[in-house]
Amino acid sequence: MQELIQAVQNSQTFLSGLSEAALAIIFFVLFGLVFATVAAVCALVFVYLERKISAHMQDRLGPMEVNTGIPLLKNIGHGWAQTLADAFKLLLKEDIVPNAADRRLHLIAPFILFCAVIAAFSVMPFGEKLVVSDMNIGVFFVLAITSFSVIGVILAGWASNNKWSLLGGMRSAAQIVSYEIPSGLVVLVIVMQVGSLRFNDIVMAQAGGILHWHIFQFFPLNLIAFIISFLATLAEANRAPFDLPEAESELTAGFATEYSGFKWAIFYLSEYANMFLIGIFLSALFLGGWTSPFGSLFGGFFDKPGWQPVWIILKAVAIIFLQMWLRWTLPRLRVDQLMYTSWKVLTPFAFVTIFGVGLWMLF
Amino acid sequence: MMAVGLNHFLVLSALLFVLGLLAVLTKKNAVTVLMGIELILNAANINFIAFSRYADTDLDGQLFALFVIITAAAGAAVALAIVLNIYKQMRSVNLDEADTLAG
Amino acid sequence: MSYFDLTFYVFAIGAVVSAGMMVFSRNLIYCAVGLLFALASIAGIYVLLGADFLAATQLLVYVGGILALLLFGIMLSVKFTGVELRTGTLQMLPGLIIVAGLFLLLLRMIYRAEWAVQTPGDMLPTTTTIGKRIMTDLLIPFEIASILLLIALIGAAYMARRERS
Amino acid sequence: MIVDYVIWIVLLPLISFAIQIFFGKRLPRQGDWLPTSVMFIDLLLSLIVAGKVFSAYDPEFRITRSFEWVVLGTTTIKFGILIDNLTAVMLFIVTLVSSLVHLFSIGYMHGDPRYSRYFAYLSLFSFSMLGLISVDNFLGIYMFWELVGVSSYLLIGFWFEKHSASNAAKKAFLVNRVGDVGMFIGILLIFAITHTFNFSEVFGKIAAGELSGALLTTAGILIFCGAVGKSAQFPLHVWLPDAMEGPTPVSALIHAATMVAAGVYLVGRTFVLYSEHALLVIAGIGTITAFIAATIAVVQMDIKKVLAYSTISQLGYMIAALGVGGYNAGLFHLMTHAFFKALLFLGAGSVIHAMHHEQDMRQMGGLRHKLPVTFATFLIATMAISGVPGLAGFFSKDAILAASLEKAMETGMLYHYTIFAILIFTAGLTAFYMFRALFLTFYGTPRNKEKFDHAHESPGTMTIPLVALAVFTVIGGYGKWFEELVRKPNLQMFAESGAVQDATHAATEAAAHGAHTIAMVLSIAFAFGGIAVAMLYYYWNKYSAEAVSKKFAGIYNFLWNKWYFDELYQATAVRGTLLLSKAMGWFDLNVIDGLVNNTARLTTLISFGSGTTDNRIVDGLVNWVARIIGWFGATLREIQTGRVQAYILMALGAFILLYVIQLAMV
Repeated sequence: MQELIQAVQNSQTFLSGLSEAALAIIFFVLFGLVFATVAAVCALVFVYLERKISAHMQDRLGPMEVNTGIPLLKNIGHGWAQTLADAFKLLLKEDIVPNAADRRLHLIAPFILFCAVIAAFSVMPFGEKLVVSDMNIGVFFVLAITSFSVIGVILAGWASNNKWSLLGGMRSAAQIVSYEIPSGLVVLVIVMQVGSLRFNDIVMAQAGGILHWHIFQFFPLNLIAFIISFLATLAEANRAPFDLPEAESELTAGFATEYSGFKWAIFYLSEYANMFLIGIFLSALFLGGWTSPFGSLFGGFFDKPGWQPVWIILKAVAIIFLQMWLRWTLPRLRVDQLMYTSWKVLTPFAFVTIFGVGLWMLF
Repeated sequence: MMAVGLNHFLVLSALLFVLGLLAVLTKKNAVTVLMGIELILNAANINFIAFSRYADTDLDGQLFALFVIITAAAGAAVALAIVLNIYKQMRSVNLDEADTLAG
Repeated sequence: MSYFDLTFYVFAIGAVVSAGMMVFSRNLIYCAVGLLFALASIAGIYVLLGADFLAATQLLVYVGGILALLLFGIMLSVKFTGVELRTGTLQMLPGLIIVAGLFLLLLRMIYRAEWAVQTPGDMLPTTTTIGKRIMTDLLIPFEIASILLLIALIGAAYMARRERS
Repeated sequence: MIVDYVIWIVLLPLISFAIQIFFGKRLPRQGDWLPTSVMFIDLLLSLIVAGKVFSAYDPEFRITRSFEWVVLGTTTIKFGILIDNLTAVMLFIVTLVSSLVHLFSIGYMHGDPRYSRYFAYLSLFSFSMLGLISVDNFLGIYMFWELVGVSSYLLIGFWFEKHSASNAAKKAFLVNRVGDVGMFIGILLIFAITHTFNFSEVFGKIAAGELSGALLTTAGILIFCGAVGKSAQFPLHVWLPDAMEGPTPVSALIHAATMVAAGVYLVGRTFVLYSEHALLVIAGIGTITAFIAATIAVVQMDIKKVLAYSTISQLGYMIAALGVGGYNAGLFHLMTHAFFKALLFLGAGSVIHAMHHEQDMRQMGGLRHKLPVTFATFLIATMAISGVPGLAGFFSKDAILAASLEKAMETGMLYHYTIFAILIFTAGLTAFYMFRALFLTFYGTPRNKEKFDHAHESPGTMTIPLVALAVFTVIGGYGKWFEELVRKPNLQMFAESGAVQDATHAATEAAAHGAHTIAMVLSIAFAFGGIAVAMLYYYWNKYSAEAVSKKFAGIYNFLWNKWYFDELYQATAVRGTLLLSKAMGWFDLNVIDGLVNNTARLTTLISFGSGTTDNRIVDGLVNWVARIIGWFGATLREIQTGRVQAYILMALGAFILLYVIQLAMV
């Protein structure tokens, strides 16, 4: 960020006159917008993917109708523009706010959630250089920022001023908080092996082909760690088997019940962004991030910087597919089962893996 | 305004400390008082870290701040539990009503 | 107006304004939200002071933990037990006077005292040094802190449990 | 030897008194025989003693025996017996009269409810009288003096249920006391100077000149006061007539012979003590008493009153005699008077006994046939007292008159001549009133027929003493023995420088003889004059007494009322003391009680004041302090509001304050 500002100030464009601070503001805004749009676009894509995959899983076609007449895109078919249409719909839909609700909170809640998720992307490693801010505490930062989402969920639940949404919010908050612990612990395992919190260090540690990926190191332990991490992050995103708060008959959409229109879209968007975040996060930690699986096989061709973002995104999509897969196959967990898995299953196993890897590394 | 130096941070921490104190002093609701206390602790932390930065003490300030955060967390948990119990006892959380120890 | 100053002022003003909101607002939730943004800005201030690890801890512990706890406390007590949302203030005038006096005294102290200050070095990543220091010099306090947390955990749980039977 | 007898003489009556007083009632015949027999034994012993003393026939005869009675640090008081011719005579007289009275009382007091006690009192009296005349020092005399007073009180007030008797007893006792006090002061005066009570030692000291001049005279006069009191002399004579309330034998014993004589004996015993001036006073008093008593006796109608006043008059004679230096004459008259006055009283007693206790001569008359023995003895006694020559009375009275004339011629002072004149005139009066009494009772027509018929001669026990006394009245006067033995003591006798015979004795002998014949002639003349007048008025009834009394009513009333002495004393002494006591009472009530009450009121006032101040100030202060502390407590309590935030606020406020102060200080 600092170099960019220096570079701009040095380039005699009309911008160099501005003070460093002004430039900093401009860049902040610029990056924010970029990520917002990227996230939005990815979310749309994933929504579409989800609907198609879930449909095909359930042996149905999914959205086919909504295509566009635009010359190039016309013949793609398969309702690719469905999510666009949804988006338009949501944007145009009337934004209802329950009268006794707290208007301002009602407005802020979704954005807190959305920001929490988007902020996490600033640290994600899309390539060796393709990192917005290459923080030394990258992984820890992600954990910290994701905890923001808890506040967002609680405020959302509260702001809609209806007991069930509040309960739903409370439940999902409790769920997020309790699954934070196993995901945090598991991250420790990887950090222990790498010895640094910087994403790039972690990814580079896995360079050299598929066998160097963390998932395969310390054979069973890291794999367990990956599974725990995958489940925990899934629960934090309130998805699939763990999306109990929305599923209850009375809770309907959980904390988002009272939301409609654009704010609901934000929720929806942040959920999918969260899925994408998890994808990249896990791939970076366990699946070797932007390193090519082939390592030096094809003469290191695939290891070129150009390919790095492709690999990471591919791995992320694979994880997302896995999540969607789980969503449409496994039944929901009851609340006590939910809490049980978190405290009585994931956390102990996380401790086991930590100790195992710890001991293993000593010898 | 001049370059941001140590004094700026100290002023900021003093201001936050004062606001936290004000909250503690004037808020009727116990939970808000707890928030005030958290704010005061944060103000203290700013001081610690500012000094650890401007007076090279091998990050002692930061470590101290870390421990403050830990204890604050423990404190908040217990405090909230106490507040909850007070509520059970007195059906209200307003501090000015909790004056049974009056002289 | 360097980039550094700007960010400082942004965060400082953010913190002070949100703290003010927390103090002067009548609505409990607004207090909580005020505290939220105050803590977030303070985390930013930490980053400015080169304490990146602590900023993250601050975010994780304060915002994710304590604030969530406070919110829970407020919401449960307000929604289900009828504690009125609006909280009044006590002895505001004297409080203000005393606090202002204190603030002046602190300012006087800050500008009067000659702090043993060196020019700050560049910002190094602090995590490793913190990690080293904790595991060497401050091992005992670290262990005690862990026990403290355990005790707090058990205590709070015990106190807040709903009486069976 | 003789001393033992005397001691027994004195102690026997005491013993009989002791027995009688305690066991009298239970003794046979109520024990009247015990004291009488004791008295006769005493008479026998005194005869023996007299025989021994007179056989020696020595005017200087003196035996003394004394023992230490009380040791007071340095001074020792000796107590003893003195026997000389005078004591022997006195012993004889007292025992004789006392035994005769005891005998007479047996009859007279027969049937009295307190018969035994009467005899007890008589023996007590005898004991004290015998003790008085045998003791050898002033203190002893004073003790027996008091005892005699007491016994006379008891005997006078014997019939104490009679109001007049008890009054008379009290009067007698008090008047005697007045005299006794004077005497006691005298004794003390002497003791103060000579530091001894013994007669001989005192007289020796006087001879040595330690006690002399005015002091000697005052001592003498003071001692004489005792005699005045006891012998009923001029100022203190009022008690004797009233003392007649007692039984007649008592009067006979005490008020005729013995007790009244005590005063004369005292003067005689301590004759050396009196200086010239003292003698003058004594003589004066004696004469006055004699004259007054005689005049009052003339108008008395009660037979016992007449005899009482005659006794007073005769005592006056004795004192006057001693006063003019007729020592021998005075004492001789004492002896003779004892005999015929006792006789007269016993005679009156038997008359009264016969007339069933009728004492008023106006109820009597013509008793000479009824009471022949009593009449005969009474006649002899009357002739003796009037000074009819040949009887005892004549010799002693004549001696007195001669002595007074002698003194008059010796000093040639008008004072002494007047004394002689008065004495002569009184002698006449004596004769007159005695024969008046004689004629009123025994001659003329009986005035109370009924009593007259009952009258009868007294029994043997009563007539014997009358006859015995009559005998002594007749023979008592003869013989020079008295004159030689009882010599007038003078200082030289006691001076240590050996006894110098009084050369002056012969010189006075011649002068005396001349005076003697003149006095004798005059006394006989006056005596028979008196008798003649009495016969005129009462025997031949030529003149009526009543007429004279009416003509000279003023003098008559004056005399009848006993010169208004009683009234005088009543007015002065009695009322004076009453007033004094009232004044004292008033003083005590108002001044002292007032004082006490005021102090009481003062203290209450003070306590009230201190009480209120204590309440108001002290309590006030305490309460105030308590209130203040209470107030502090209350205000401080306000601070404890119980609200934590308030506490924090205060703490911070304080902190700022301190900080600012600290700044200000620096």
